[in-house]
Amino acid sequence: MTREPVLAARKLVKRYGKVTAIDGADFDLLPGEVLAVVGDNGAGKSSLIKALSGALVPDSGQILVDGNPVRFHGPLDARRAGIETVYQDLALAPAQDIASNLFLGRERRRPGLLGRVFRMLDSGGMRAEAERVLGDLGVRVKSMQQPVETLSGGQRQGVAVARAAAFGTRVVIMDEPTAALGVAEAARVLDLIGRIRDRGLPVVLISHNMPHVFEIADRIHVHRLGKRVALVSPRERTMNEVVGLITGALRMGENGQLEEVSTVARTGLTTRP
Amino acid sequence: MTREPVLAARKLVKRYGKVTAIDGADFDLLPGEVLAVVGDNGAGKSSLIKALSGALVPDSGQILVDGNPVRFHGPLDARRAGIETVYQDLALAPAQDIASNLFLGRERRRPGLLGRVFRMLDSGGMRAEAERVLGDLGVRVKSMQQPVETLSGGQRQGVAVARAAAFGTRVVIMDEPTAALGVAEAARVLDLIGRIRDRGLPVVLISHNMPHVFEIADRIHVHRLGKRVALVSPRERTMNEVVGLITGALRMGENGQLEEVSTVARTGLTTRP
Amino acid sequence: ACTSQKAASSGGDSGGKIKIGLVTKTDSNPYFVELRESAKAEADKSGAELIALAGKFDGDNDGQVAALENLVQQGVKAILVTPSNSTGILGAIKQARDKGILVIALDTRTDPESAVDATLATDNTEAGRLEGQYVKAALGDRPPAVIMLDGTPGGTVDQQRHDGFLQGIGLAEGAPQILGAEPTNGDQNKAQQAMENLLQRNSSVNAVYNINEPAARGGQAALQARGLTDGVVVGAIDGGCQGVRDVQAGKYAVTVMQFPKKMAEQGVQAGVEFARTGKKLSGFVNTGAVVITDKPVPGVDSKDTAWGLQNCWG
Amino acid sequence: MATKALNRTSVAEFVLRTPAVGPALALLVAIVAFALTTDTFLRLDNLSLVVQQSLVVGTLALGQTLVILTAGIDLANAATAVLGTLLMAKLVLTGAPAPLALLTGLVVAAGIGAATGGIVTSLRLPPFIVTLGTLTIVTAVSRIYADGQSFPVTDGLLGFLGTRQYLFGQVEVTVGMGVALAMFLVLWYALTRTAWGKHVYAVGNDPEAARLSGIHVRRTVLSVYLVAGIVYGIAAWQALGRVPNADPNAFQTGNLDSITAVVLGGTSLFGGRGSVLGTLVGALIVSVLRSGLTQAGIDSLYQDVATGVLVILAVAVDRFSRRRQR
Amino acid sequence: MATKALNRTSVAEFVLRTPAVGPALALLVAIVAFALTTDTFLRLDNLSLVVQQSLVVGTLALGQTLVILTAGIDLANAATAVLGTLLMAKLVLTGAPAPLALLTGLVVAAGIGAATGGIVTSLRLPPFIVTLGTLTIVTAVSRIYADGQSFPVTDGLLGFLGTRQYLFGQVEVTVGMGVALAMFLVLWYALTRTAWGKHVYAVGNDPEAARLSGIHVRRTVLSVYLVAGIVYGIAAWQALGRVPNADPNAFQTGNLDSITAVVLGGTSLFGGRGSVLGTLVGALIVSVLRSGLTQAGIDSLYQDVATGVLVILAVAVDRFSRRRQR
Ligand SMILES: Nc1ncnc2c1ncn2[C@@H]1O[C@H](COP(=O)(O)OP(=O)(O)OP(=O)(O)O)[C@@H](O)[C@H]1O
Ligand SMILES: Nc1ncnc2c1ncn2[C@@H]1O[C@H](COP(=O)(O)OP(=O)(O)OP(=O)(O)O)[C@@H](O)[C@H]1O
Ligand SMILES: OC[C@H]1O[C@](O)(CO)[C@@H](O)[C@@H]1O
Ligand SMILES: [Mg+2]
Ligand SMILES: [Mg+2]
Repeated sequence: MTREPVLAARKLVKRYGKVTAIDGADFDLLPGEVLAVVGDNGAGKSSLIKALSGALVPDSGQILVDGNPVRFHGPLDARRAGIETVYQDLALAPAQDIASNLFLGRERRRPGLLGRVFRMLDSGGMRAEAERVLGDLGVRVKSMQQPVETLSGGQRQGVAVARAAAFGTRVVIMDEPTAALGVAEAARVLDLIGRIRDRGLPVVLISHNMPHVFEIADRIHVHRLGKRVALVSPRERTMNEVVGLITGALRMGENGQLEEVSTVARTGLTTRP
Repeated sequence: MTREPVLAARKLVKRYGKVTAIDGADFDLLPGEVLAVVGDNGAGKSSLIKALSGALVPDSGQILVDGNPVRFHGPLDARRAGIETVYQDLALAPAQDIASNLFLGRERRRPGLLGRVFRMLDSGGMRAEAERVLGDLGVRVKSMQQPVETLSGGQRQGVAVARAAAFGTRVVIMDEPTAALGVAEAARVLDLIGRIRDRGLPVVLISHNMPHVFEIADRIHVHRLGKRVALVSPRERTMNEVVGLITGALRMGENGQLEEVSTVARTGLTTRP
Repeated sequence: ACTSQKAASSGGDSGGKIKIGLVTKTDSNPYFVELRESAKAEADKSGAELIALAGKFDGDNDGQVAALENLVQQGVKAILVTPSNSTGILGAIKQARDKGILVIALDTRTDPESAVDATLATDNTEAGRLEGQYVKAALGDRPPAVIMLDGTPGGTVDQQRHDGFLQGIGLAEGAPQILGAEPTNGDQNKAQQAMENLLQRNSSVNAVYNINEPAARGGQAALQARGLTDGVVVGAIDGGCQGVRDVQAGKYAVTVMQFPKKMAEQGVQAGVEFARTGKKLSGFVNTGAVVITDKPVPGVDSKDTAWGLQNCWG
Repeated sequence: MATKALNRTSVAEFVLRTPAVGPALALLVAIVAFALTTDTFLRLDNLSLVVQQSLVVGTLALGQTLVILTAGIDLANAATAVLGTLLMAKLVLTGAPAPLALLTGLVVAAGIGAATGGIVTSLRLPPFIVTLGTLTIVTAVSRIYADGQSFPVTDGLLGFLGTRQYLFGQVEVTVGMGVALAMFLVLWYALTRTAWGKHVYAVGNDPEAARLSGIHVRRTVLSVYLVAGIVYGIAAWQALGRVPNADPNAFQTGNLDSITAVVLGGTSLFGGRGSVLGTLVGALIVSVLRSGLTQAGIDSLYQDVATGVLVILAVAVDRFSRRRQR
Repeated sequence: MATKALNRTSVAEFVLRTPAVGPALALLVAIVAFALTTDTFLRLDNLSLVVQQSLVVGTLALGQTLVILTAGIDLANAATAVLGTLLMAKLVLTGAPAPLALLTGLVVAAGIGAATGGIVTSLRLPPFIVTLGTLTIVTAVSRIYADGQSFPVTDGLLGFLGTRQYLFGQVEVTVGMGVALAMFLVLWYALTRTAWGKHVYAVGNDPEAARLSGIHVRRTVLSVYLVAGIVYGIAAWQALGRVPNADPNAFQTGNLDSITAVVLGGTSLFGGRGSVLGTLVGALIVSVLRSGLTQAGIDSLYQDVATGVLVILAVAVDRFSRRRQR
């Protein structure tokens, strides 16, 4: 771990009235890695990545990009820094069509005079491109002009994932990108994450799906009660151990050894194929 | 299969303009069983259960409760028939607190004069009860008076699941109830489904999570392109076979045998524990 | 009522200046602006302070009542009020008078007139009658075909002028010679639109009644657009300088001049007098109505626009 | 779950969560400002007047609050009340017994509310347009019915809400204040302590979620317009207590004025969030501004400029006090 | 995905997806009804008049549409235009060159728009209250500036939009119609063919999603109020073309009238859904109703009753034509 983290955070804090959503959290994302962030419901994972993507301004703490402290005043700042995010709530404009949503905030103009002077959008081009990236993900929809609100839950998630994948230039963050996806579609998203990594971009993946996490992640950041409680390698730990860390049944000792806190919770991971 | 289905549908059709969301679908839920409904994104699963729960009025086809044809004009009709549903979009009122949401539409009144004449709500009682059912599910939140919109994705899903579980009297339908849940919380929901079955109530579970499906389901309804294409037993089929049926790589032959249509798609189910 | 006595005496002369309140129907009509400014000027002259309030729209009795109440609280010695409705605000007026405040009605009578100490106003029925008599005479032998651009339905002044006009021209309410009547709220735009649409229905009009000059201007624009100005006798009421110029320019035949400046000045003087000496103005003071036209007709006394321009307001 | 109990902040928390705190703060600021700049504003009799002046619009605003909570809007509320005053007053003048006249006014107002609600729910039309339609219709009907006249009220029952009483020989109260208070309490109770209230909020907050939760969305909305209609009927009675004269031209800006009170009170025009307590405060803010500015000797034209600025400031105070909460 | 290509329905589909079809249908119904019941309505000169009568409110409604698309509302639009007319007319009367006067009016209107947008976005206050404040302030300023007078316009440039032309010797058109058409086309293009338009819709549809998508929400909203201000300035010019007299009392119901046109045109008051085409149709519906009812010889009070009913019917037609689509 001598490489400089692409994106890091130190002692982030965010309070909502009495609720402390981020409680002195640290975070490190290394170049080219897929970092899984796991944790209980309400652990503060979404809050953490919202802070990292500028969607939320932390009360205190520091965010570093390539080692340099930055202050994001809004999602646009993070986006300008090349950080692209799939939010858990998807952040789509329901009444607008798929292509419009995919290019929302960075629409493409027609070449030449029409675009430069009359600022005319290249609607056809964007539609074709939208069709292509959704096709890559195996998300099939009737028409690019269907309003997003008429899509199924999984189709909507596909649109949000496709958007982040298409535009990230430094970091791609995905908050539970496969939660609503079918088996084949989820597999395609894992493939996609792999391909993004191959392009040299690091990916932050929040997921409750341990098989997915263990299939794709290079490192696992375990979040609990608003802070990072462990940073482990999927090659060195079992799913049950990670689940133990998530639930608090296990604890990371001083020496990097796992210590038992109480009996391991039932994981629900037993399969009967 | 000589038992009368509790809830059934014949040749349901629902069109949205050009899109046919339900395309002549059949459905059967037997007493006391957990029936998993699986299928690709956009296959029409949510549309199907919306029809079964009165949230959507089909263009044609028939719905039967205990063998008797019924027409649901709204969710209230289905609810009155004892059918309780967790919708994929959760159907919570974001600005209202957890207890209010849990009891929305069937608030409890104070006993005695206050309740009968002044129709005063038993707010304390409802709050206590809400705390109890959420506790059972292991969904931990700061206070029952927190508005739902301030909950994390998983916490919100927990509220919706708790609501259906607490009130179903004939059938409980859950559309991807564990999609946003953590490992431990999802396990608790599976437990809960088991307990509902033990109470004698049949459960319809829509899920993309094959391990979950194979852990809990008695039968699996495979939905594809708007209709049921197979009804299989998890004891007789493997996950890969079911995934094949979902993606269309496999097909249910006339004789109940599986036929190959093309190569099996990558499932993403390989684990590296 | 003991508290009220205290109120009137304690808050009254905090600044030493005599305070007089003015409550008009609205702040918008140029006529009420004239009332306000003349009153201000007169108050300045006599070292008094004038607080000018108004309803939000013609008919805002509730707003006028609140204005009266707040003026009483403020400690004014006299209140000049242009009641939107002749009976609407009598309660508030009574309360003010009970506290020893002189209340004078301007422009519009109260009903009964004894509800206020005094009234300074145009005789609006008379003003309407003059407008009607002039139009009738100007038409000569031609049978009247009248369009009426009214003010606010149910308004006191509206009713009085409307009825007066019909008396003057010699028509009964609802007579077939009346081609149409539309409310304009004294708003030029509404008047134009009303006239345009009435003309689409029937363009054989030869006489137009207007509640006031803003209405007349709107109706005139519509007539002009249809090229109908020639044979039509248009009458108005107000006598604002712009109205007189319009008459001079031949845009309409006649306007009946009112004297808001007189009302305001005499009102303020009465208030100051009352504060200094306790002497109350009383009764109805007709501030007069003068027919202004450059085409005089027999049987109707009138002045020409030259006189009008010297005596107009605004 | 990542939470920390900071018990010392819980009182502040409670205060801040009460939805009307922001508006109340704005009201307080205004009162203090006028108390300092004028020597008449803070007198008991003046404060009593301020309350009396807010009664009609405040009552209209209570009904409006219900409608706005369902994400609707009512442009016809003041027109409905005006028709109510005309019916009450004209019937008595034409010889009907006062209780009957009063009842007729209330019933007709309730009927207009029910009809509006019926159209909104059965045809699913936007309330803005429906109530714009009823506004136009009801206003015209009022004028036709009044036939160019206004009707003075001398009857004791019709004017009853204007009856003045002195408490402790000092504080002037009117029966209308008592009625307004009672109405506020009933609505506050119904909105916060009954299932109906929960449904009203839910329907305005997310109608689809409410429907899927098995709430009778239409029935709830219909009931809201009906109750609002009754409230407007009471506003008519309040109006006769204030101005004993039924005038078809009155309260032309009552719809906007009442919406203003509701929004100043912190209720969202998008539905599902707000309170009747806030509305009362909002109605008072408007009266306080008008009275205070007059006490300060400012003409109504300049009062308008000041009121415009102050109204914006009042919501700004509200927003800032709430933002701190987040 | 469960879909079926039913190509024969695609023309019908296209027609139904065009958002202004419902309102257009309502307009058509009204025109046909009046054509059948009166013999003056369908005359070319009358139709031309109907269009002329809708110009000012229609222009105000175009600006209002932009604001409403962002889930805002503008109560001050007509007041802004009125101040514009006063500035233009009074400046010319006091000797300023007409182009300068015109420009001043436009710039001040734009400035008011920008200030409104600035307050809405920087303090995040509800547009209803902010524009209510500006309405009050701007109206008072107009009255103070006009000082009780209205200002006749004789200047050719100021009255230019009222200039009449005859096409084919029959059809009376005015320059104002051309300007309105041009403005509509520009806004239609900007809303549907540029990124700005997409952002306007997104911001109104779901502001949080827009923010997370990296849209400059504030800048977009601000630009909308600015553009709307410019449109109101043009409405002022239109007004002088229609009525060559600047009157501080004009267009007092212009705000509600313009909102009515927008809502009749099918745009949602909750933002994010609607079109300027619908607004044009909505503005025409209002003019057609008023003109047609007058042609039918109905007195104004009964016209109001009929207008109320017909406005509700018009949205009902719209809703039903859209429901069939689902
Ligand atoms: N209101 C609507 N208008 C148009 N199309 C719709 C509408 N609702 C659903 N659809 C379409 O119907 C199809 C079925 O949607 P549905 O939500 O039932 O799928 P699903 O099987 O639940 O998918 P998922 O697993 O992603 O939740 C999709 O193609 C969707 O785009
Ligand atoms: N606006 C808010 N106001 C109050 N509390 C909030 C708010 N947003 C989040 N919280 C609380 O902060 C905590 C962390 O929420 P967060 O969404 O970050 O959790 P998460 O780890 O993403 O959970 P999940 O896996 O369920 O998505 C939760 O207890 C939640 O209730
Ligand atoms: O609308 C009626 C009002 O208009 C005036 O004529 C002024 O223009 C007033 O005298 C009258 O009160
Ligand atoms: Mg989360
Ligand atoms: Mg679904």
